[in-house]
Amino acid sequence: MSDSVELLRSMLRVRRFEERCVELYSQTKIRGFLHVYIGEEAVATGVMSVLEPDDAVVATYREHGHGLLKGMTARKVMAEMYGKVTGCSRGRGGSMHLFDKENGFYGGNAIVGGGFPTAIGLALADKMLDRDRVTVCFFGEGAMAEGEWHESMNLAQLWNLPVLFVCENNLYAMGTALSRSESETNLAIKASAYEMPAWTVDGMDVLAVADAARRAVDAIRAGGGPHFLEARTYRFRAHSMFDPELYRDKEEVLKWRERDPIDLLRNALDLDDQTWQQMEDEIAAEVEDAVTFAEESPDEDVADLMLFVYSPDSSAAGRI
Amino acid sequence: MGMFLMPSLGADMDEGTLLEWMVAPGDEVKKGQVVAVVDTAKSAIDVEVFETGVVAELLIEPGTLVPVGTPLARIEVQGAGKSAPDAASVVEPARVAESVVESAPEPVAEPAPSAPLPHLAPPIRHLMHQFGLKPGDVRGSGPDGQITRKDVLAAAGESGGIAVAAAPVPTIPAPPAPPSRPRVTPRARRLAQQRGIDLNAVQTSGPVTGADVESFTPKAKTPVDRSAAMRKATAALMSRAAREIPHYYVVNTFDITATLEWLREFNAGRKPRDRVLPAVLFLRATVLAAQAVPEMNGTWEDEYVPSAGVDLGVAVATRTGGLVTPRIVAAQDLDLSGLMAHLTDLVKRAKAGRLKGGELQPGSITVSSLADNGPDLLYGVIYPPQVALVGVGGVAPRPFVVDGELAVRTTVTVTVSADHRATDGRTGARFLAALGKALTHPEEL
Amino acid sequence: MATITYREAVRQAIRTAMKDDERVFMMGEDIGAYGGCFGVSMGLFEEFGPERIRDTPLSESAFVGAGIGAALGGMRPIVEVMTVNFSLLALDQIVNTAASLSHMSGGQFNVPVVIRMTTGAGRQLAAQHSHSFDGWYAHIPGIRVVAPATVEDAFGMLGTALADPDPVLFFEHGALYNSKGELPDDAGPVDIDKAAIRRAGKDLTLITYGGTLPTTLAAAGELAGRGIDAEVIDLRTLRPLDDATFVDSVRRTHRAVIVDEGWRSGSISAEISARITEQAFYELDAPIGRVCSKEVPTPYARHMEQAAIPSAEDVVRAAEAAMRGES
Amino acid sequence: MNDTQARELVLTALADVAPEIDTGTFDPDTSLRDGAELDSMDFLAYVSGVSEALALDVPEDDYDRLDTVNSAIAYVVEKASA
Repeated sequence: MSDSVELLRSMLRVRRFEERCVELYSQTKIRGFLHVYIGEEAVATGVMSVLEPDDAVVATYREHGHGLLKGMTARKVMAEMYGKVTGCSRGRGGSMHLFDKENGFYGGNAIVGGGFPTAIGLALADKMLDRDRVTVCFFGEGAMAEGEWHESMNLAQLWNLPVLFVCENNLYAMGTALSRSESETNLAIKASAYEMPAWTVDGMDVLAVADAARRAVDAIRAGGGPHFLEARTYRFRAHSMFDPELYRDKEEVLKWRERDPIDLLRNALDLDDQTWQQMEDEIAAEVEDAVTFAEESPDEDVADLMLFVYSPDSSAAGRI
Repeated sequence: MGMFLMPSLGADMDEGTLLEWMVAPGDEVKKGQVVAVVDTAKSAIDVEVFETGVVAELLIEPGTLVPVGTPLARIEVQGAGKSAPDAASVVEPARVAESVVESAPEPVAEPAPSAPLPHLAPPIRHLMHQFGLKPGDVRGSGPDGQITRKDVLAAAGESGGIAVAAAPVPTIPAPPAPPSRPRVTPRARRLAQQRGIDLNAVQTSGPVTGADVESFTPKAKTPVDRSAAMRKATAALMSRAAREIPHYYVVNTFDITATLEWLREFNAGRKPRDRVLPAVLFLRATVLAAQAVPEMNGTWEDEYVPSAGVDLGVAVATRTGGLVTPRIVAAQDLDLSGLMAHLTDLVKRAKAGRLKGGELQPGSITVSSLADNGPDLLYGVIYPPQVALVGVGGVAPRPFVVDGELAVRTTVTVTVSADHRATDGRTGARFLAALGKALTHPEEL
Repeated sequence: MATITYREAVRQAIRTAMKDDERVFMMGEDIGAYGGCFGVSMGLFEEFGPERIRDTPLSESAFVGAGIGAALGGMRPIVEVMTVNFSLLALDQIVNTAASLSHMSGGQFNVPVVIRMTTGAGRQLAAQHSHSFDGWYAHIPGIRVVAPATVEDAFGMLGTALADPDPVLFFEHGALYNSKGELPDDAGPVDIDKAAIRRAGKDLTLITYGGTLPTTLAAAGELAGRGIDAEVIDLRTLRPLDDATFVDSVRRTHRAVIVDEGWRSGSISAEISARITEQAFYELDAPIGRVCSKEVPTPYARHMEQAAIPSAEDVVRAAEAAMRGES
Repeated sequence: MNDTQARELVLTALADVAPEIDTGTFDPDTSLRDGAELDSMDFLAYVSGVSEALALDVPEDDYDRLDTVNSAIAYVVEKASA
């Protein structure tokens, strides 16, 4: 399968997984908050495609796609959303707190901007240990109004840390349009104030995203210091499940849907129906298998409630 | 056939009002297509269908408020496909949609609290009702979101098994401040209780501390004259009985000549310490009668509460003229010798003022006996919250009709005082008859 | 045996740790070129260089978070937050990442970071620079909180804290920096689990930690003169709390007074009092006394500040009340 | 066993059951069950005391002979020497 077809398959896999989550949420199988990545798949897919396996990723609460693309199995993600012990975080994190040590996925974070310091810390460790590794920090444009963004951008550039900041600019921070939260709405220009290379890319064109990410990651690995990538994209569904979308009008959504990243690539590749259908069937099977696995997985034993508050071998374990 | 349910659109959404249908029966619908508008606590939200097919029937009228999970419409799934909307060929999905339709119940006979829910078998709905749970509260783990018994218990379990309904929370005016207790430290209370020291006797300037109790040496052994306090306690109890309990009495005299003869032989072979007194016979007979007529053996707390065992209260006159009624817990488990030994010990400690806390708790029925050269007849006052008292008169030779002839027999008159709120004459009489039968058939005692 | 100050003890501890383990490094505001706001890191910049003694911009959330990230990345960072007052800007990183990550990730990620902070009042720094939030942080499961009060602990606890797999908050009371104490030449790491009895006594138990230990020991000395033999317990760790040590002491003395520079409401002293009542209620011959800071933003004027924070006289008064069975 | 020993035995048994009786002033010829208000429980304990002190059985028929102090003393002397 050529790289491009692989990118198409990756995006479709995320799309179908997220659609199934919306359905399961409406049937009360998934609870809590649910933020899906439908419409923005090209950004994570493009960036992840240029990473090495042990590169690190720090994401946000809209992270199912990132987790899957960084190597987490659909089973572990779905079981986590069901709150089952077989989930990637033993059912304790849920949709907003997926973690996977083996795949270097340092989690979702429900605090907007909460992930920036973790990401630059990981990069600091890489730099001090001379490790040839890149840390990618995903965030929404809303996070750029948080103090942590300014502090972290400055520190990263100041200490020349190997970190790639990827801003998924989907034009709305929950219900607040970009122009109503940022004085400078050209986010790349805003980022360049920190003397950091900052580019804008069409977040709906996975090939463009991959190309930009490739250039940034190569520069970082060569010691070129942190880079900033603004991917202009759009979420086709509400911010979360309980959002009447009063802040944007339907025409705008339809306009962006015409540039659905999956359709764009599919048409560009002029893929034959037979290959497409095979992709659909394989993905449908994988998703259903994940749902069945989650349905049949056991809950965590309540007796383990206190487990891992402290490390099991610590003398503080089990004490308050 | 797919069932289109009221979707859950948020973590805290239990129910929704169908505002508007965007489709009609017979319309074709595609997966992801908006088919209705639902009003929630936040605002109206477009709701999409997750299956491609044809609308078979709309089940809910616009404007109806229904819990999450309620079926809103039936959709004939086109070949039960679950793939991309415009796909030509169709793949058999893991679960067949048709099975859901068969399980939809006919109109439910018993009154369903809300619109009929196909996923909820009546026992499940009843169980949820018991825990005050709504469909939205429970995550169905069975096929097609079927809610199982385990799910309900788990959901209830989450709230500790006790239904925590969001009921209006009253504000209670603070009751008047209680009279301040004498200042005694927790340690002092513990030591006093362990050493059987009466805290009132420990005189100190500040609060009574553990050290005070440790260094306290009780005054000379002469028993503390507590008759005044005891008199006050009895007075309070008796006036409460008079205020609250509508007494009625049933009386009978029994010829116990044979029984006493039986007792003489029973005692003949025993050392004095092990001999059984007539008083114990009345206790035993009362126990047997209480077991035969349980309506008399319990307490009145706005309604009658029968007692599991027979906790026999025994009225004991103390040497200083007071009266105390310690109880023998589970007296039904003691035979005559057991009752005698227990009674001897109880009376001895009652007279010395060294009864244990548990013994002073109210029993389930009381016997007041003046058998030793006492008056013929005794109308006793019931000890609240009990519902009956057995009064035993003096044992003495009296004229008595035997086989139509007048004869001199040793007899005893037993009065049963009973609480008319709990029982009626007929029950009191049945109890007295059972007591009499036991009293006159010693081999049964 | 050397007599050194508490400040030097902490510095030696940092130097020893950095020499023993390449992964150990320190970052914080003005710890390098300037030598540390309170002079703790004086000389370390010249000895270890800018890579391992990293001055940071005034970005508490970023550099505390970076310390957490670096710990995740395999380092053993010491993060110096100049004072606990500024740690409020990094509270989200400490609570929502450092303390929660291990449990929330199902045990995948532990965060071996040590965060050192100066704490406490008494140096006329006024309201914004005089807070005592050691007790606050002890409310949070997932982190350890230690409060070394002696030179030996100031030196010995840091090594143990760095070896701990979980985040350790290390509170140094400002008033202790100049205090002197003996440090044996072969002094090594000490435990961070147990409280210590600093003075044996039989009439009542005085429980304290960190900066108020000297105040409490002074009060115990005064009480001895008045015929009251007070036992003094230095908690040393606020989370987890070593309640066995102070509860056993109360079982012997039947009276307790807790000395805590935090504000009384919702303080660590309230938690200690609750644990004594839960575990030794029937041993008590007096209400549990508490001597805390007055619930007021710490004022600048010296006499006003002294009136606000716990004094030896306050402790003596509380102890005598306890002997009378009053609170 | 002489009178004084028998008196000692009877009065000890009586005091054990009814400590409030002043054996010095109590009329030795009045009925214990009526005069001293010993109820049947007390009287049985008193009889048991005498019986155990004598290490002899006291059948129910002999109860009347123990009903006053003097008759009890006579009874004890008689039984002890038999």
